[in-house]
Amino acid sequence: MSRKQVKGEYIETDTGNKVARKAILIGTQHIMLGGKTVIQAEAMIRGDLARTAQVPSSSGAAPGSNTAVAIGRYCFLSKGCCLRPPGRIYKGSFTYLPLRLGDHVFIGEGTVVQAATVGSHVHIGQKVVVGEFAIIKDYVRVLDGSVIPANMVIPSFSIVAGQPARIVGEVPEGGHEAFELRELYKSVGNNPQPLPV
Amino acid sequence: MASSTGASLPHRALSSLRGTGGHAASQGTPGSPHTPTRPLSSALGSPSSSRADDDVVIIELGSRRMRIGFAGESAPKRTVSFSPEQQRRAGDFRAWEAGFEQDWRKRAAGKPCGADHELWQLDVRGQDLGLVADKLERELRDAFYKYLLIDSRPKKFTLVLPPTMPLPLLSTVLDTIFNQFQAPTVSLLSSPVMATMAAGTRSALIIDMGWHETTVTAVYEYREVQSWRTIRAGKLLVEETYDFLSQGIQGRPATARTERTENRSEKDAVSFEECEEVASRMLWCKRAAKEPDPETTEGLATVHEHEEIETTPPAEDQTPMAIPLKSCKPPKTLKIPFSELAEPCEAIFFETRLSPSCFDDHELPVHLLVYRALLQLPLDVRAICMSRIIFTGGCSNIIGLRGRIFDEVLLLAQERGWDPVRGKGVEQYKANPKLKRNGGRQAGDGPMPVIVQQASDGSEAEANTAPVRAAHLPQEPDLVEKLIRKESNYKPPAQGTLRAIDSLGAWCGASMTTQLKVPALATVDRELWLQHGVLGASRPSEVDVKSAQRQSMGPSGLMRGQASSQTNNWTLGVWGSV
Amino acid sequence: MSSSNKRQSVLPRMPAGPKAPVNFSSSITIADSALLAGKHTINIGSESVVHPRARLDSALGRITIGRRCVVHERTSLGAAPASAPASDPTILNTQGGVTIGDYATLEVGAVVEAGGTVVGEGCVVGIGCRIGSGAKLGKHCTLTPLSEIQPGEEVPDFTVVYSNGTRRLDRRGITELKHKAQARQIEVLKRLIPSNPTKFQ
Amino acid sequence: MASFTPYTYIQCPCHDTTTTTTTTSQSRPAEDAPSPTSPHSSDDDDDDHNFDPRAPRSNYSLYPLEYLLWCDVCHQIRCPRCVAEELVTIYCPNCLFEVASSSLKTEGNRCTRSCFQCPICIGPLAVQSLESAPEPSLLSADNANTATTPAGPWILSCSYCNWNSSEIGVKFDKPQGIFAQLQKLRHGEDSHSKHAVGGDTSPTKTDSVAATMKARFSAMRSFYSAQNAIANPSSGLGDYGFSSPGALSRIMSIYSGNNAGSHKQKSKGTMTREADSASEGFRALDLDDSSAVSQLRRDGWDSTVIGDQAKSQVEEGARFAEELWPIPYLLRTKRSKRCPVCRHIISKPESKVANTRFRMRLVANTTIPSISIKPFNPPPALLKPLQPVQYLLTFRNPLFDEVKVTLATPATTPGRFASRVTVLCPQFQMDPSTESGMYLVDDALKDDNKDIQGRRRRGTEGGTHQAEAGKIWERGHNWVTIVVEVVPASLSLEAPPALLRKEGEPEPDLSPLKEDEDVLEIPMFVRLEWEGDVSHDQMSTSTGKEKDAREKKELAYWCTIGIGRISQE
Repeated sequence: MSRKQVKGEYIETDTGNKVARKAILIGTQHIMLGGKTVIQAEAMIRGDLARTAQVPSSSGAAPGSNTAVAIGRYCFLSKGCCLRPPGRIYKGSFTYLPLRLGDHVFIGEGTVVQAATVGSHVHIGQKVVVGEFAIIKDYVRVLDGSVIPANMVIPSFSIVAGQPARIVGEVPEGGHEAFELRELYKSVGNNPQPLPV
Repeated sequence: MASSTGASLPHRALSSLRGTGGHAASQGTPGSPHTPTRPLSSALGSPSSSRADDDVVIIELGSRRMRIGFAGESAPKRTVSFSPEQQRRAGDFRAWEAGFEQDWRKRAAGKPCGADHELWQLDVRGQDLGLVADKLERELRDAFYKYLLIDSRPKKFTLVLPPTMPLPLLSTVLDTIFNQFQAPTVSLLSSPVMATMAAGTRSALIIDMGWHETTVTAVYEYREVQSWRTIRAGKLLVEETYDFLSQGIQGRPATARTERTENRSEKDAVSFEECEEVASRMLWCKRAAKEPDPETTEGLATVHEHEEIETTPPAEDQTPMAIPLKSCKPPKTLKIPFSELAEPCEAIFFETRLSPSCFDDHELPVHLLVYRALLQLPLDVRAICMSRIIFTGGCSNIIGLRGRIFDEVLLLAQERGWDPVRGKGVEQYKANPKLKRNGGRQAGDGPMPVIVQQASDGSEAEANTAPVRAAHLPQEPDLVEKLIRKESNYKPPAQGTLRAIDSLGAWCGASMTTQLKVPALATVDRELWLQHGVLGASRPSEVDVKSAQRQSMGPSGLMRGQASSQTNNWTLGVWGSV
Repeated sequence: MSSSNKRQSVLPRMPAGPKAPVNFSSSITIADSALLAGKHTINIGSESVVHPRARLDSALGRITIGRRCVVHERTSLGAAPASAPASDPTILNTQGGVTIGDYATLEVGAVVEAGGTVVGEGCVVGIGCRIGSGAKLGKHCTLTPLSEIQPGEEVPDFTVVYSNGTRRLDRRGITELKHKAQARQIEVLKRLIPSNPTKFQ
Repeated sequence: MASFTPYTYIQCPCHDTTTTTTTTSQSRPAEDAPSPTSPHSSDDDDDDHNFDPRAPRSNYSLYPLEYLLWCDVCHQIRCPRCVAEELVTIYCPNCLFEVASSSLKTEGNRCTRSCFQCPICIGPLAVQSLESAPEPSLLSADNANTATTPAGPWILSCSYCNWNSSEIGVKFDKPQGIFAQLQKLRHGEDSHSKHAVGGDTSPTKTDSVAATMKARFSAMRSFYSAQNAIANPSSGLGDYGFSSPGALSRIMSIYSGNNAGSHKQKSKGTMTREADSASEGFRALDLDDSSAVSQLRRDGWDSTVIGDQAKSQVEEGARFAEELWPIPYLLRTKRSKRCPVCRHIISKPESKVANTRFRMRLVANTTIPSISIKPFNPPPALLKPLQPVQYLLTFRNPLFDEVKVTLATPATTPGRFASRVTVLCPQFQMDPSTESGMYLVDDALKDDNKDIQGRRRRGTEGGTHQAEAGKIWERGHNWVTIVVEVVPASLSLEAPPALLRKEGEPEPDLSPLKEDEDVLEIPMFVRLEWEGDVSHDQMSTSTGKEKDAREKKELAYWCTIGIGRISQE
């Protein structure tokens, strides 16, 4: 890793992903990045926990490809967060199922995500735990330190917090633009642009 | 399980009509087929807005709690308990931040204990009524959009209010509802009457153990006859619990509180929230020191059965109960003997240490207050009320409290009878052999003594007292009585014995009343209120008379009109007297 | 797809000093990138699984992991007690290591401090939990994510710690089923995680 | 605590009397109608109108910018308090099924399928078969169709706190329609049931009030209406003492026995009684709590219900943990919002539950400039009392028109601890935005470059580059940065220095520091003036139909700016 240090801390791919060299991607063949996604140092993705049992695509698997973690565009994985596919007993045998992130998903520092799906325009704060097979819809804000229990469904425009997490508020009409991560994407990388004032 | 499913077939059929299963029932909808109220309401309700009529919103308002729901439903949809967290700015989610619990001291700083948890203080002086309005509005909005799921189209409202509600507050509440929620009309009902209604009776003695005060209200034929108060209620209890706990934290035993109250210097040993939590969860109430002899009572048939089962009576039980406290620093788990957990109630509600003579009028122990209330009631009103005692209010949920109060009152009644005159003179008088018969009567059958001077103040009840007073003479056959007994519908009313009955609560009473289209005590009309709101608040009778007349023009108004005009004089007596 | 899957995940730097003495059952699965350190012995019972980046530090005492345990990534066993001076943890008087009972699961990022700390059989230590030095978890306890157990605390069997420390009893009585499920999960993990015990021996 | 993020709250004019606008006079919301004051009048009362963000009432009128809406027609800010809402869609937040608004009446405000919350921890409950392992990971999120798992009996179980419904002895014989089954268990044969049935169909329960309330209610209601029918049917509840003719005639019939015979019909009609049997909802109060006492002794603290648990229950009155029932999910709504004055829709979401788009969404931050706050030089965690600090306020103009901004702040912040505030440049122009809401990426880049230059310049000249009064600090293509200087007050609780106190201020109370009293908040009155297109609406009185006309527009409001915490020594 030392040999590449000269080229800055991020690897920038042709699809615009910015992956920190210190990021820990395991089983990369099972990880899909939509592009323009930032993965900061110490962020961990457990691609190796891929599906073993063959499940009908009804459970949301893209036919054929055995993707463990699929990430959309303009996602931001902060330092030390961890993405791992959820696992469960299915038809008598244990299997992991894919974890899917939409676009413009922010994941805070030290957060662990084991959800089934996370929609688009979702902000997950720091030190959050998203339980297995949770489903987070679009435009959801998860406040710091929340624990989203397994199997919880969070509808759109919710603000959730607490241990266990509950819906504590609604995202106001004027708050939608705040989920955009384009600016944030530009603000990191090997030649970062400062955030606009 | 099996039985319930088997028996539930008709219910299934019903639910199948409604698509998904048995909520029709679950929400106690007026539409459930068996109730004849449907045709009734449609007959009375204005044809156009029949659905709007069903949607009358019922609000029971207290200083700590607010119950909100629809008329005709068996339970409120939303019970609000006011708390400081609801007073934050929009978009302020600090309550969910880590470590929020810990620094409660900053939040509590510089405020009277629990002030943030109250909608109002009874003492309106120097109170920001605007703030009350704001709190109320926010809670109502929240309830409407999150719980009742109604939008901001105008709705009729029914307010259930304690009789002790100060007028400025009443006007504030009405202002809020009319201005913020465009209510066409707001009907006012008094909570004791509604509690009576919800017990299935027409008269009762309501013992409302609330937050600021414990009020005892005699209701006769759906009208408040008289009301008594004492400050021995929730607030005192929580403060007492605070002392109780802070003692425990400092390791000292729960000593007599006379000494304890001195060192209430530091106000932040335990948080108010936790005090209340402990008060509602762990406190209980001892039995009366000496048991009343059961046969004189009805409601108490089962009182004594558990004695044998228990190894040691709870009062002597010293086994320590663990109470984990988080808000004190460092967090610690108190071990308090079970028996001591009864102390706060003992101290607050009964205060058996002190002699009855040394209490001020506003701080009478509850049992004395109840007894005195009964004593001051007109004879027949008492006879009816004493066998219809209803406990309401948060504190009445404390384990054993209701039974204790009842027993204490019973004891008082047994040893004193219903003779307001006490002391040596009476003793000698009773001792006097010439008056043996009379005296024996007085001492003996408590409920029905002669009390001439009492009957004088029995207002409309005056008439009925005649036959009762005749009780001492040989009974002569009463045509009317016979005739009444012929009635198919007739059941002899229980009276003369102390009996506690159970009420569904003021909110349910109001829900029923409104659905049955019973005219409210007063119905305030929007237009009128907006015109002379303030004036109305200051001299309510005017506004209400007007509104009543306006009402009478509306559909089904005749009854309403006459009713409220009839009721005005005494209804507003309740709030007017404040 | 991006170059990110061409690159290999960097291996963590091995801690300085000699390898920790280990005593592995033949049937365990331990990821290549797990971190083992310390001078005391590290025992791992049969069929247990140690995920990547799990950190086992026996500096303060031996670490014993029972049968069919799952130690997820980023867990830290035998961590220096938070109260201990970072400079030299060993001077802390709480000697002793960590004992993990059979069928226990340590979720992502859980921390078990050294100092005679015991995690009972069948316990589930949730994500990001911290178990203080010398604390003792009874059998089949459940710590919901982000819970904390104070040092030296004793937690009775079947306790559930939830919502910032509130506690209750687990009345499900399904330990057998949980064990079965655990076994199934381990079967799968065996296949998924390339095991490399020799590296540590 | 130490980390403090600056914030801006805006007070909706619906609560403030100094709302000013020129387009239409009827721009005030229906509630507490403020007299519309002309800009001039508001001009001069800007300063002496002191709005205190710390006053407890302000919490109810202050909103972050994103919470505010905008009525194009009235040309006025609309806050959640001053909009009229209408239900668009009702759905269950758990299964996301839509509920017809018509069925609200019959089915209530909660999900009637199988969506429940845990009574212990309010986490979501999942249906699962008692045989299969209640291992949380066994269940997919939509539990209704886990057809693969073995047959019942079924229970609700919480994957978070491991509670399950068998703890209160509740099991189901089929995995669907849990709500109905639970209702049956809880309320017996609901409305049809007699009181007794309601009691004993829930075997585990003591015959508690909560368990039988519904049954009693309907029993009593039918009793009353029956009595009602017996009584003279014309007047609703004529004989319940409310309307006294009934009562009167009853008394008559009692005390004049002979002619009661003739009035047989009447007297019979008016003869009503009280409920006195369980079948009529009547119940004598069981005063014997000794069972509860002994339970309290036996099980102690942990067996009792936590306050929050009791509050989240559907029915009140639970005291011990086994009296807690699963909580059916509250339904949630999508709502459209109207301006209360002109009735125009200002926000309308798509009706489909899954669809997150809006048909109409007029938000205030497309009109009102956003204000972002940065300290001049990287600040200490806490502000030092009585040490001047400079802050950079950046206003970003979302409008397509050039906007003239006028700021006014009281010289000292209101409240017990008066900090001194100076806006170095209270008046400035903002260039138009090239595009509303989000601006183009390259634009942003341009900005950024500008910023960089700006910063570099600042960097080079360092302290020498002073903020001068009346001068804009920095400007971008649609934003302007100005400098505000504050002198934090000292939080010492002895009376503050006389010069920092305003005249006529009451003697300071020396009560301990209240929550957030150490936060330095600047109340700021903002007035915007710009030339805009005539708002094309029928109701606008003055400038009516003619298109592409420009008109002078003005908007003024109070906002409060949280700068930072003042250190307490």
